[in-house]
Amino acid sequence: MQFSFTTDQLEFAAGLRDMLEREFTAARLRHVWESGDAHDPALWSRLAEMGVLSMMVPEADGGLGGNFVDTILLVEELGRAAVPGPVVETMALGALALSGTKWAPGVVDGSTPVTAALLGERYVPHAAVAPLVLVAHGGNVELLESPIRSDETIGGIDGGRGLSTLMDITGGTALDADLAGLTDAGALASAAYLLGLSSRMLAIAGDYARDRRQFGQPIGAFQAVKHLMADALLKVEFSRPAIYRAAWSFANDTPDRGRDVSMAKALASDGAQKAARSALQVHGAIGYTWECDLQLFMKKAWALIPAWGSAQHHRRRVADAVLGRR
Amino acid sequence: MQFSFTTDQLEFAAGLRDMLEREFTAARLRHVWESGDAHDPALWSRLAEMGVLSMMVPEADGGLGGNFVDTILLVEELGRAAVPGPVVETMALGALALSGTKWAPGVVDGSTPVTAALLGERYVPHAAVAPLVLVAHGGNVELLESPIRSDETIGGIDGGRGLSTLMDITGGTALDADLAGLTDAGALASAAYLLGLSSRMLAIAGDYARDRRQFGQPIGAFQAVKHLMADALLKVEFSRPAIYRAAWSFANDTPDRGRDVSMAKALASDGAQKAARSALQVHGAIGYTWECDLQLFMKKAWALIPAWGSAQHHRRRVADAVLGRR
Amino acid sequence: MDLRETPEEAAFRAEARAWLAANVPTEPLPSFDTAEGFALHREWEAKLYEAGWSAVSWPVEYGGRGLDYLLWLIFEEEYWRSGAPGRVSQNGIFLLGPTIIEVGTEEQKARFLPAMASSKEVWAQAWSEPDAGSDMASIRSKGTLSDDGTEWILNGQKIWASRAVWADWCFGIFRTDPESSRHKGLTFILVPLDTPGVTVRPIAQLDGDTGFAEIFFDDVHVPVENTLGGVGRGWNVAMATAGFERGVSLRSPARFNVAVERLIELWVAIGDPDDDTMRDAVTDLWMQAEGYRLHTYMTVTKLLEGGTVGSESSLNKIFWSEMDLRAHELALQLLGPEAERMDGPFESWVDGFLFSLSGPIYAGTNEVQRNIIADRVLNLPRA
Amino acid sequence: MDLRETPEEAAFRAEARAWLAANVPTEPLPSFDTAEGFALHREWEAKLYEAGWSAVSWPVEYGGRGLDYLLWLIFEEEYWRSGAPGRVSQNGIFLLGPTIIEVGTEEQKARFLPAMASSKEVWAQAWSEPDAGSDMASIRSKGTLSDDGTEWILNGQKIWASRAVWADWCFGIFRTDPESSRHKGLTFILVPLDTPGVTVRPIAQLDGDTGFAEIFFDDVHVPVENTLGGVGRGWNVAMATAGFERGVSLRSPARFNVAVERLIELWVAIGDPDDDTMRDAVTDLWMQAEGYRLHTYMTVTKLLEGGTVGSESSLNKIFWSEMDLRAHELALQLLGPEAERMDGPFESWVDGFLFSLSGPIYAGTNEVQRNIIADRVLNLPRA
Repeated sequence: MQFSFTTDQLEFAAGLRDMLEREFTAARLRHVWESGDAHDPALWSRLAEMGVLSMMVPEADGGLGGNFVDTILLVEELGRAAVPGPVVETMALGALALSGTKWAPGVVDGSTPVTAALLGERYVPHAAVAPLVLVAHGGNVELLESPIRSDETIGGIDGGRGLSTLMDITGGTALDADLAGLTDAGALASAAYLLGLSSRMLAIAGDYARDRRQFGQPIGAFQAVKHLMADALLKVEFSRPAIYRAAWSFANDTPDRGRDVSMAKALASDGAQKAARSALQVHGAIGYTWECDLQLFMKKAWALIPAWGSAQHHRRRVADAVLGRR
Repeated sequence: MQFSFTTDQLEFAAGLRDMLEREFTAARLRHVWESGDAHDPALWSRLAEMGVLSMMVPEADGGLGGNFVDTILLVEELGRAAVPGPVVETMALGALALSGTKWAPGVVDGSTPVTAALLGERYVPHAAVAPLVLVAHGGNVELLESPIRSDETIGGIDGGRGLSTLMDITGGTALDADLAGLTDAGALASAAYLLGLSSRMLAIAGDYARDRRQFGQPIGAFQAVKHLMADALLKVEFSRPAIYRAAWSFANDTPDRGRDVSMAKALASDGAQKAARSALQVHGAIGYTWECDLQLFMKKAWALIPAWGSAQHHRRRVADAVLGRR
Repeated sequence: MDLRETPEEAAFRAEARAWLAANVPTEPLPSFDTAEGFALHREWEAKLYEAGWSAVSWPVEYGGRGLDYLLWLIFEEEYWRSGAPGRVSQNGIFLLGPTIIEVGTEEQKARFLPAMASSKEVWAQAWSEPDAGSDMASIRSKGTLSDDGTEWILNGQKIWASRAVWADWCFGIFRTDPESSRHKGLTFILVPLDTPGVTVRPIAQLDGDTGFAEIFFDDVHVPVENTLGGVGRGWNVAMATAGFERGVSLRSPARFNVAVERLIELWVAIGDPDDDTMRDAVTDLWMQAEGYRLHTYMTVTKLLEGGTVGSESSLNKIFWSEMDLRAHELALQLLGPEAERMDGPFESWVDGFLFSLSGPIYAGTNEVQRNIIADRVLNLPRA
Repeated sequence: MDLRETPEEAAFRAEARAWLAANVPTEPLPSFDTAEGFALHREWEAKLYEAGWSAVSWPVEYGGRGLDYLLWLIFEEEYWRSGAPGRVSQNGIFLLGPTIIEVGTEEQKARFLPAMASSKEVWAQAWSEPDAGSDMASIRSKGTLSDDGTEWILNGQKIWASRAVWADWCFGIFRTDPESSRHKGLTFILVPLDTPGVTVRPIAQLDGDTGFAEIFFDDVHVPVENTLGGVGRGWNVAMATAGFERGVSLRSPARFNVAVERLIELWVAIGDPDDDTMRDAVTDLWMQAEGYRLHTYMTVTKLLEGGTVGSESSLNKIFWSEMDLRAHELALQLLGPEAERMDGPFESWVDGFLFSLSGPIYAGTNEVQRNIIADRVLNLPRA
């Protein structure tokens, strides 16, 4: 029993964090949003180059051959930076579903981002920038190449997700992939991404609380602010081990994988909801503005909280596992 | 539309509060608890003398002929003082069920306290001190005189409720009384009593927070204490109008009586739970002791919160009325 | 206590309902935080005014109907139930108007109230400053009397001024005694936004709309007649306004009753009727909205019987803002991934969610309100 | 990361489980806050000690098994799952013991640890004073060195001393530098409760039991050898103890996992299995207990890999105390009016509810813990 990461895993994640802090500032993120692209191709290449995108791609396909434990901290770091585009879909689902196919190299080199619509979504995120879309058909997984999108523009709350409606999801190529495994991968990667977002939102709120003064002192010196943030931190920090454990259960395909993934996503969603709410309240009116960076992270969280199954959906799945089905 | 009490109603309640503050101190309440009597006959006579017990008894029976609006503030005051014995049962249920019978005068003069076991309760409160017990039989209300109690001592959390098990609930006298009306009366009077208890618990906590010093200032000057108490007050104060409104609905037998009574009891129970929890936390360890008066009020609240239907029971009854039955 | 509607009240309700049914726009207007929407809302308010519904509780001579607050509550119920547009005139009619009626001169009443009621003049509020948010007493914007004593010369900066982008006037407090500090030496002044030296910089909100703005004052001259409630009495006048705002007029109960009804409809339309958890949550919200309605009726009865609304009005503000946020969180929970879309069929819920997030912040953060409750209602010691 | 049990761990678990199954009393013991219950618990602890299960993480020479904390967690899981009695030795074995192991002299280890492990000597804690509760640094109980420098002469009063009514020894901090204030000049001293001048006054709790006491010190002489960790270093020693307490040892996860399992059994026995609201609430609690277990395994792995437990241990204390209270509130909700009875078939839930109410208070109130998290984990400015 050993519940920790290897030095290699930690160092890879730290390296990614350093790169993102230096190169992918909130200003650059804002630019991606305001440009309407919902994607940053240059960053995408950088992530490919570092091996981030190919961590879960088998070595035989030119990837790093890692498992979800190797990957989870990386997704968390991408969440901390609110990296736009289909990172969760490409790194987790694309890597798993396309292994051994001719499309795997495009995941590795960053040339073909992958997105997914496996739950019957009405609006598909990232389909404008991802030439490959995983869809579900009668319980099987198929790949659409160059999907035809509706011309209608769909305004999503998160400027880094670019919603589209697919006009036709038939005619894809059948893949040898497990639908349940992929939806669990989507939920788990979202959970890790949300964990990163939550940490970032609390960090932004902490900076503001140290800086902003009212009544002659920094607002962070007031107990109301201290306790609000402490309670949010509590919720976020107790989701963390559940997310890491789910990565292990996924990597080892344990019988509890579904339960553990659902626990992770439920706690991560609730944690992010609380972190966003608390961070906004600490900011007051300034947090309610477009010009405050906090909004970029809150909106990403609000988009991901219901994605891949809401907290309630996953709570009920845990209930079925723990208490038996109703 | 006029949502206020008359001067007479307010003055009667103020007079009762004055009397209780002077004569029925927490020390006297503690004495009743510690004596094991769960009842204070001298106080009971005093309440009879003031007309408190007979407020809802018709004038024809020698009572004051008031309705539930006339009575609700009185019950609230009895709750504020945590008056022991079957006040709720006698004032609301006894007065209603026994009107026009030979037992009504005993309610008026205080000679025969009344208790009730209308919901199939396993342990009947006050049956040791009340010679008259209202019981339900096949949807009808019957009166047991001098009920036979089990010899077994039952330790209840509230030293002012004296739990017993009745050995035989058959052989009572059928009354011309509406079972649903009586159970609503029990729920509503409990709600008002709980409101009084909640106010008292917050008052006790406020006194302590003004008095107790830590870190060089009264603990009530700390935001953590301020906000804890403000949130509890909020919950209690927004239950208040619902309780008063339910009294009006009861007095006027409106079609919404059941819904309104249930709303009152649900909110009063939740308010008392929160007030008890917050008052205890403000006190810290001292609140956790037998010698601190707070315990007398908290325990009464914990006994009344589930009595006459829990918050959840009543919430579901409101749901049935508002959303339709499931 | 009599909770039945009187014949007079019932007749008034029927009259209001009939007029609204015949006149409320069938399509929702665009947000009043856009140029187009602002103009359309102003038009709607003019129509309301023409029919005498704009400010029913105001005296007749200033454009109202001289009705008591109970009838106002009834009107509000019918108004929100009819699906009528939000009130772009909110700052004026419900906040400043009652203050002018209370402390204004006769000239001020005649000059400002009818134009306010008809929305010929729409008002922005200008309370906060960059360094005076929760700590409002640290206001630094200055008002200096001109040498001839006829004008205020205003300098400084206000922020979070709602409606300021398209409004005509603003009201706020200025430090008119340069030697003063905190709550003293402040004066409540009314300023036309087209006065030379006034610059309005729109601030984009979360949703991109510009519902508030910064206002810069650079040697802005306004007549001393624009002083409301006396020189140096600005704090008291502002607190009276804010007290009334939080206590009764800012958020009349009906909009929450209606929001909960809409939530129930949404649940019936797309939710699982057998889900107890949602059922209990919706029921809790219904009880909260109903509790708030009852609480307001108690407060208004008290006012009508000669009582006053004190610091306990802070309770209201926390209550409705948290209730509103909770209602929208539940709606978003029902909508699931649909809630990600900002411009789809459920737009009003997503917009409403974003707006509800501002509730615990504006009109005094809920943290400040909890302090007020603790200090003035619970009498806890000041820090 | 490897979350499987190693063969060594599995074997240890099986061994513990087998011993407990054979030895745990079949009937629950009376509360250890009664004279009879205290004696019976002491007997039980002696039995545990004889079999080597009393303090498995301690070095072998002091009565432990020298096992790492992972194995200790496994033992705790088996211990609580077996329904074994609560540990009357808690203050000693999990709080003071590890501190002595860390900072004690060899003589102190040999003198105190085996007697503690065997519960020959049961320990009370004596931290708080009437004026030093949340504000523990304002301690006034004094320790004065005797003229010959061989003894401490103690005067003052401690309060909320758990187990003190029947315990043999207590530990606490005393102001040994009369010129000092706050955290300085304090010394950690061990005191036999039968020393002349010590008076223990039991304090009845909510449930009437005397789980804590006041301790009065009236010219109490103890040898200077009873100093733990150095004169004037009392605050640091106490904080190390408290940190370990909150971080790992005070509430190992298993008791909450077991409490949630019992709650599920209660629900199955008397609740409505189709009630989603209760189902969701129970599931939330299950996830909390599981989350706390996982969090502890992460912390312990970190310790085993050479890391330390810092202020983030304050997170634990808030988390488990609120979880425990919530579990008992739900149980009482299931029990309904049955919960009014203190001595009936559901007594353990009612007792447990009352005890759970103390969780957010003892070992540093949750308010103090939130301050610590804010100041030391979130690095917010001090007030």
